[in-house]
Amino acid sequence: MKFGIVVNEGPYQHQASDSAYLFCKAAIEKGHEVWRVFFYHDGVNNATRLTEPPQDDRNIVSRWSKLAEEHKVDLVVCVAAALRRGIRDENLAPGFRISGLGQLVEAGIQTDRLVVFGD
Amino acid sequence: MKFGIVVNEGPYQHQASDSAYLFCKAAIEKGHEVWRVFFYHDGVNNATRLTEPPQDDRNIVSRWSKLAEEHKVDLVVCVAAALRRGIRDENLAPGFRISGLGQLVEAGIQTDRLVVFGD
Amino acid sequence: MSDIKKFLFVNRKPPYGTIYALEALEVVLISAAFDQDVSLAFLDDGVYQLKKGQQTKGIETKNFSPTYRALEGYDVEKLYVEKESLAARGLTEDDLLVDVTVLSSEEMGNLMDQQDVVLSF
Amino acid sequence: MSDIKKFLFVNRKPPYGTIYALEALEVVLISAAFDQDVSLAFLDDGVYQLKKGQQTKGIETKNFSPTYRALEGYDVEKLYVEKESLAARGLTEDDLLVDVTVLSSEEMGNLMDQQDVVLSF
Amino acid sequence: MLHIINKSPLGNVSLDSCLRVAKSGEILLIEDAVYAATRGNAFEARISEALGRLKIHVLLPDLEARGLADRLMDGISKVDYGGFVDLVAANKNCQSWL
Amino acid sequence: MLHIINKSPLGNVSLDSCLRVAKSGEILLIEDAVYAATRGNAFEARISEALGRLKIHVLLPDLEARGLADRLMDGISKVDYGGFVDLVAANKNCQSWL
Repeated sequence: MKFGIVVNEGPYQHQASDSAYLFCKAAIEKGHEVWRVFFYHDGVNNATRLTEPPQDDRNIVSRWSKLAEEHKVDLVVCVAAALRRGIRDENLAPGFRISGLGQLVEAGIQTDRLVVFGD
Repeated sequence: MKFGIVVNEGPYQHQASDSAYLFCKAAIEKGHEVWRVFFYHDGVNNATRLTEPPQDDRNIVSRWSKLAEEHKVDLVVCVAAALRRGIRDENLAPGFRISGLGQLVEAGIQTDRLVVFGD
Repeated sequence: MSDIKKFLFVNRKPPYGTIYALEALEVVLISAAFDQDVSLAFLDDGVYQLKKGQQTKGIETKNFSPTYRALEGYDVEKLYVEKESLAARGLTEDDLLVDVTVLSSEEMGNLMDQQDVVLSF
Repeated sequence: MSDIKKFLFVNRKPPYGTIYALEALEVVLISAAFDQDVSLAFLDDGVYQLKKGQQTKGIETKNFSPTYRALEGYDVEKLYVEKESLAARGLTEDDLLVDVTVLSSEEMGNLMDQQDVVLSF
Repeated sequence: MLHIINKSPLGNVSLDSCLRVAKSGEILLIEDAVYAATRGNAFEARISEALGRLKIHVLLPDLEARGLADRLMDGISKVDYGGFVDLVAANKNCQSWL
Repeated sequence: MLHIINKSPLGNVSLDSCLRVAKSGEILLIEDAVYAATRGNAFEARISEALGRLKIHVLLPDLEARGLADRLMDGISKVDYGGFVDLVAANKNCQSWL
């Protein structure tokens, strides 16, 4: 089955990004496809390459980058939400791309299920 | 009177930063001193110089920078919270400085009133 | 016609305290360009988004409530409001800045069941 | 001694769903170095922060609950829990991983009144 | 002391908890908490009861933003941001019920 | 359909609203909503009543994280993240009550 995922909150502040990541991992392990993860609202903050969490904590951003690399997951950051919050190409982590809100609607159309994670 | 302010949420997503700013402006207009604004949790995201809100919207980050410049308000970003969320000197807006959590406790000690804005 | 899906945007948060209402509206506007079957649902504090008479000058924030009135021009015409949510807030249809269809809780539940994609913010 | 202020850290949110509990604890630890009169209050879902037996491996997140037990070593010893909040969650003092003083709602209100600085997250 | 509330009473428990704990003092409703100050909402009885022992204020710019300035309950006073500052200054301490 | 809830029922109105609107289908409690699945909490009666018409599941890793795996109410089933995926796949659509 083809899944689309929406992440509405930034890393660390809310569990939304963690839950979304663990859902994606489980879906892939079960043989499903994660067609796109769309980062909206403060979710765009998951895409900054400048985070440096404590050594004993998970690295939420690089975990997403790795998922994109290993499983060809399309990580899309909403451009309008990103501009409001200071995410641009110059601080974008690997595996993410910035694009329009149409990519969210398209995910709704093209996938079998769209699951939203937020606050 | 000497005020200390704490901002726990990032710009745009929550009203916290707006309320804190309008409170500071009103306090200064009334002849009070805003001794320090401490940005904690997602509040550190107020300090990114990379935001670019729509033309017809307020610019929350530059509003803080201007307040710091015109009224010598000390804008302090928590270093631990900032590292988790990707705020560093390289994307820090003018008027903000990154420092330790002790600056928050110090604000509690040195000011007459500490007011917290968050979610 | 197999590409047309039923999209429901569920609004449960009040405006201005958080950005969800505003950014939800931005998605709704974009979705209109995709020729899908789009509906909006307002329940709980989300019904406050449609309150007439919003004046945001004092909080130095843009008043985006006129956009709800513009939705019709984008062929987004199905706006549903839960009756119980209105009543709990002392509001009636006359308080709202657009024409809506008022549904009971059960009807709202049925509407949700019928969708292909439900987006909430 | 005029530099000593009464600081109260109010915890009303559950752990893990958001970072507030963890980052509040980080401020508490720092405050210990400033020789102030520090108290912690737990009410509403904040009492869940002190629940014994937290096992976070399955959510790949650090279990920070042992830190509450370490507070004593930093001379942070005044932990207050509201009785009504515990009861509403089916919890008793035996469920908590540290020794606390249980207060009625009214006593909690009085405790808040007596503070110089109240920090909430 | 001054209790600052910023959440709608019909969405979140903050105001309800504050009313349980605070036996006296002042409350300021800001942001989404201003809905609690409006006539006809389901929380109105709790507010009326609390007005007997607490002074309740509402931040007018937030109430206006939400289109409800003409629905303010009797017994609740309006303040602007300057009045917010005065309330903080006039009380010995303040707490935000986030 | 599958209703996904992530808020504590004693802090936020989400679960209460979902139970008002959803007359049938399935509910999955994740993140801070797992507290709703525990014995002895003030929301227990509402859950018991809902179990007659809705299937309710809880995300076990979230319940374990919060130290409450031994308090699970009867009638609520435990799932891991794989089970979460299965629930989404098995239902025609899903909604997150944020």
